[in-house]
Amino acid sequence: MNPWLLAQFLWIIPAIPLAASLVVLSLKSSRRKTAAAIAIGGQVAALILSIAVFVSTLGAREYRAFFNFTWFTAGYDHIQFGWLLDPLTAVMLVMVTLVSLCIFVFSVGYMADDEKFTRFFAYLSFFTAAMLGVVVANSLLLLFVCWELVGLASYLLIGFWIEKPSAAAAAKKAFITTRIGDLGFFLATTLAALLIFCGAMGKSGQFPLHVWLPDAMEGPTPVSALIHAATMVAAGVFLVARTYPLFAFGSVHGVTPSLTVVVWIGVITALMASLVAVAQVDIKRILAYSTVSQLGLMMVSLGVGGVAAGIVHLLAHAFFKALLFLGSGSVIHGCHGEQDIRKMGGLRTIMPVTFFTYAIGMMALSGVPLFFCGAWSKEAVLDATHHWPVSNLPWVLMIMGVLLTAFYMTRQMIYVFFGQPRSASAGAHESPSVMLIPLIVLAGCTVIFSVVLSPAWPWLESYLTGDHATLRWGDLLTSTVFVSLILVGAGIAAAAVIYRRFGGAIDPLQRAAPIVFRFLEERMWIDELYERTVVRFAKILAGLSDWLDRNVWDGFVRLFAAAGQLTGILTRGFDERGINAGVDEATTGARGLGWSVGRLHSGKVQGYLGVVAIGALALLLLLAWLA
Amino acid sequence: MNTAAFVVIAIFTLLGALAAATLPRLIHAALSLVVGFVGLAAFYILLGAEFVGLVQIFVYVGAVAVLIVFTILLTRREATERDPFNWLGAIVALAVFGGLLWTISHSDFVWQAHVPNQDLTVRRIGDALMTAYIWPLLCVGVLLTAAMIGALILVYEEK
Amino acid sequence: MSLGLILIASSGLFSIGLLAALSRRHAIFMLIGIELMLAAANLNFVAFWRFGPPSPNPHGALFAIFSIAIAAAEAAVGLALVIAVYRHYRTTSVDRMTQLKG
Amino acid sequence: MPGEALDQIFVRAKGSILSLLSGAPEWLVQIVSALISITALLVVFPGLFALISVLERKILGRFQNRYGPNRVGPFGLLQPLADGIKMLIKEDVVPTRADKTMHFIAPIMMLIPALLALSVIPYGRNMTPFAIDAGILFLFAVGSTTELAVFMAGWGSNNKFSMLGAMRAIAQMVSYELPLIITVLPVVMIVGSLSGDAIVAAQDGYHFGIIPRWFVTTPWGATAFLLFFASGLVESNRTPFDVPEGESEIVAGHMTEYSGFKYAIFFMAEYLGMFAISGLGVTLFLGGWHAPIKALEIIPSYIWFFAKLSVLLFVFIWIRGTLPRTRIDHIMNFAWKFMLPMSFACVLAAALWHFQAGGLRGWLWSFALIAVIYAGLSRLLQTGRRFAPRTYRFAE
Repeated sequence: MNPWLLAQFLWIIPAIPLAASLVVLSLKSSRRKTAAAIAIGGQVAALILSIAVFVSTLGAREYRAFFNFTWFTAGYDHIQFGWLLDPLTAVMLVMVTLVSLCIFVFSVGYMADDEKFTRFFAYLSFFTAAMLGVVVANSLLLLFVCWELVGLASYLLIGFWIEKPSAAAAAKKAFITTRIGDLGFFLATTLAALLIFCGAMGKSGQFPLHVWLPDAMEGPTPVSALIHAATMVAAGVFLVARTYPLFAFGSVHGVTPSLTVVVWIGVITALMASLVAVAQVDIKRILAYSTVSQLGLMMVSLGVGGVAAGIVHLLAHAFFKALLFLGSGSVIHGCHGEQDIRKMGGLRTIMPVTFFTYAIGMMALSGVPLFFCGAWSKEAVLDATHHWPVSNLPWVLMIMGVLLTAFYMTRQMIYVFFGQPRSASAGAHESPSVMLIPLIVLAGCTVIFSVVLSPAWPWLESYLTGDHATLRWGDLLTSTVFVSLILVGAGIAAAAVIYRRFGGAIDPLQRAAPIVFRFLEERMWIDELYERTVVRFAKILAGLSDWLDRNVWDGFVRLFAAAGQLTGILTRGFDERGINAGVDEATTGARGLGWSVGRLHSGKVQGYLGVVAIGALALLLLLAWLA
Repeated sequence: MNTAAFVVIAIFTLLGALAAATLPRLIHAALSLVVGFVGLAAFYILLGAEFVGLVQIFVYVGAVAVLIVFTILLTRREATERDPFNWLGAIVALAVFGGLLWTISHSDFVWQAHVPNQDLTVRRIGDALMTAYIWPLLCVGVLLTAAMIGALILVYEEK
Repeated sequence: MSLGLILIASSGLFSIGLLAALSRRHAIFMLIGIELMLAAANLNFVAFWRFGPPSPNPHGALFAIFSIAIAAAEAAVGLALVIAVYRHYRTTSVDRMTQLKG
Repeated sequence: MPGEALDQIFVRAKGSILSLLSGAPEWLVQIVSALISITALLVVFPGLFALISVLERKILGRFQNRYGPNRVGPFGLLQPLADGIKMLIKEDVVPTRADKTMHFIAPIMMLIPALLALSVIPYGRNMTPFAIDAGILFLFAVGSTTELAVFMAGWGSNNKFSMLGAMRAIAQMVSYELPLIITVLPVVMIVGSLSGDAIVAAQDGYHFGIIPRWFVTTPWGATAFLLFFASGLVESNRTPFDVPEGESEIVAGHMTEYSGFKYAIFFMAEYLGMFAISGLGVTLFLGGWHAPIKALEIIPSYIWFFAKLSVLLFVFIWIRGTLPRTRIDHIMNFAWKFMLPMSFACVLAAALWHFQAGGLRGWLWSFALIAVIYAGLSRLLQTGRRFAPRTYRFAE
């Protein structure tokens, strides 16, 4: 099919979920089945279309088509909107639609007994629509619009259980933190790369702005899966990839200052997050931090020039992280909403399907080679980082990151699935099939992906970069394979050793090094830090403006009154010297004046109306006087 | 004759309006408002906009006044009590009136002898409404519907 | 009869409306005042149409018609509000409606 | 044409009177001609009122199998005279707690619109007292002011029965004003004018040479006419819609506290309103002063008009003699759930007719449309409780 024609109708893909969400929103909250049917139907349609697009892009190389139209003309500059279709877009489309389809199906089971069921699906569809919009957007402006929509949707979803104060707070936090980033992005639409990266940092929870991501776990688990696996967090990475030329502008063999910044931010994020993840006890928080670290990984890969590698890892990560989140969701569902992994355990036998799928996800995440896509993409990233001319430190640090990842994932596995059932997992049960099928599908994807990703036949990577993939078995044995193999093995082994005979009592690490553990458990006190600095500052600002407000409003009333009183006091002084008693009148008069001016600010409509009339009169006279 | 008619109508209208604004009892005020509106309609007819005048009577006397009266009935308790009068408002209103007078008297355009446009036939209004003003017409239709529904919802009390 | 006279009359009408809107406490009085002011504005429209430059469409008069329609809507909603408020506070004095709390 | 002299006799008379003061200033002539028309109206319609008042009593008497008034004068035709005298000399009672001014003004306010409304109806060829461009609109405009008069009567006499009656009256008048006006719309749409003369002129001629081109002969016209007549019954507070003065419940509604001449004025105003509505109906649907058959056009136009008018008035009386009083909430439901949609249906049908350029196809199309909508409405309004055991609601 003619690519340009195709590009012209690209908008349909985001439009479908949007329409679906609107329809669902207008439904009565009792029409649960209809709502789910419509939303999922929309997803299926979008998925089919995306696959069609993807397939049609397969043949050509350097496939690149876009469609622009002038939204409106302000003075002489036209505001252009448009859609862009290239391998990146196509892949992202398929990924987003597929993953969110799985999530939709999953949440049919997960949200089964929530009274705001329909609205939930409306929000989900809306979110997907916005995300797809980001993917297909051509101009930075449109991208920004969709970007903000994504932010809004995530706000709605995270705060879905708004009656939980923590949820509301988390929603606000996510919204504001990402806003801080988006501010940068918004400037970036006129300015340059680094500011764009601010936006990316916000959405992808990179180091200074990562705090919202773990808190976002207050949302329903499918939401966590959608936001933190597939879509929103990926948006940042996607953004950087999309605007990569801006970053790479004027590069000396692939190194520019901005890219360097990206790299270091990414590295810090990755390492810090994986450190923190070691000490968490909330199943979803662990996953969240792992997400953060993985995103850091992707950023690094982009920064060092391995764009394709980064994107590939993004896709892979999307699948297995969605899998993990849905798995955790299934676990939570099974444990009746319990999220503390210390209370679980022994679920291996109770919920076998969840266990196996989860295990696949875990191995993909921690990068066990050969059959799990995570491994290959991670290889690629590490490889790219290894060849970074600037310094080797990122590579080393990321190696540590990988080690830690393997470690904490194993820890989590042991906590949750092995050992004896503890308080929460005692009465656990396997989830309904409507929740299990998505898990299986995603697990399948994870495994299948490992084929198209393997360095032996780096099909996807070459598809993205636009050249043909060739089968080279030798590449299976790149240097990093062994390294990471060793690392992963080490990590898993360490965790296995440490937690081998763990009985749900105090965490061995904690016993070993309490201070450090506490430090990590408290997430390095970064939130507290912000609490002390940013928020405090904001509060002060608010207080200041409030104060100003009061004084601006009735400042001059007080002034009058004060003046009156002052005169009063003075004149009383005169009086007491027995000069003039009549001055009392003046003071009372002045006080009365102040009081009467104060009357202006009674909350009475008519008073205001009168003031308006007088003002209009004054304007009229002024006009007449000028003429 | 025109000017004489004008003076009569003006006095009629303004007296009605003044009564509407100052009478202590709400019900009397509402009814004298009707007088003012009738006077206004007479104004329109005098100005050759017969249709507008009739619409004025139709809408204001037939609909708005009845609405007001009904509201008075439904809020009976206070409708019968005397309403306080705030003289500050009178001063402001007087000031505004003075300002308007001053500006009108200083504008020479309004005092020139203009040749008046010929009277407005219903057909012309209809043509204008159906061609140049079709969108405003539709919008007003929508607005009225919305207002009606909104008013219903506001006063509806479910048993 | 010249434009000026009519304008004076309409300004008088407007001021009376303002008076009603400013100095009466009863919500319905305010509404009456607003209606009067609107009426004054309409009178101006018609007057300016009458003595203005000739044009194919009688814009002034049409404007008056539209504003009459809108005024009707406004009156309907306003009075509905008055009734609703009265049900809630048992008062129609704009001074005694002091809290937004339902 | 033959009867031309007889037809135009009144017009000629007026012309000759005006010709007396040729040379007088133009405004004087205007005023005089206006005065002439006014006097004519003031002579004819009160007279008609007197006549109808006695005829109604006689007809009702026949309906109820008894003689009507037959003592005063030949066949009791002077009965209204006697009534008038009685009313005049009766004591005029005004309640002490009443709002005197309003109590006084109300009947006048009642009478004026009725008279004004009568002044724009074409009674015959060139016989429209005040031929204004928007006559129909004028009629409705002044007609809509009667509600205020009713309210004044109710509030002024400071009596709960009066108040109740007034509220009922206003409520039903307001609700039936919509169908009344919307049923007029199709005619106005087809004719393309708001003036009575133009509307009558548009109904000149005959289909196939026999059936007169009155709008009532078209499906939409017939429907609109029926709806119009029903709404007219309500507007003039006649049975079966006379709940505002339902003596069995609220003594005499807003007229409870009125006696003597004021009451007479109310009475008269009511009848004049009835005349106005009927006259309007004749003008809009029954071809105004046109003769039903070509041969009968010798008979002067005004006679035709009054003939049709009196037929309508007879139907008014007939209905009063036949139908029982309706319940107020039933009246309201009927207005909003049936009358309004049906009148809109008439508008649609008229539009259809117009775009079919009249003729048989237009006839069929609009008939089909109205039939469909009517069927749909009656199906919708089927509450299903029709034959269910009746539930009585008692006042607490």
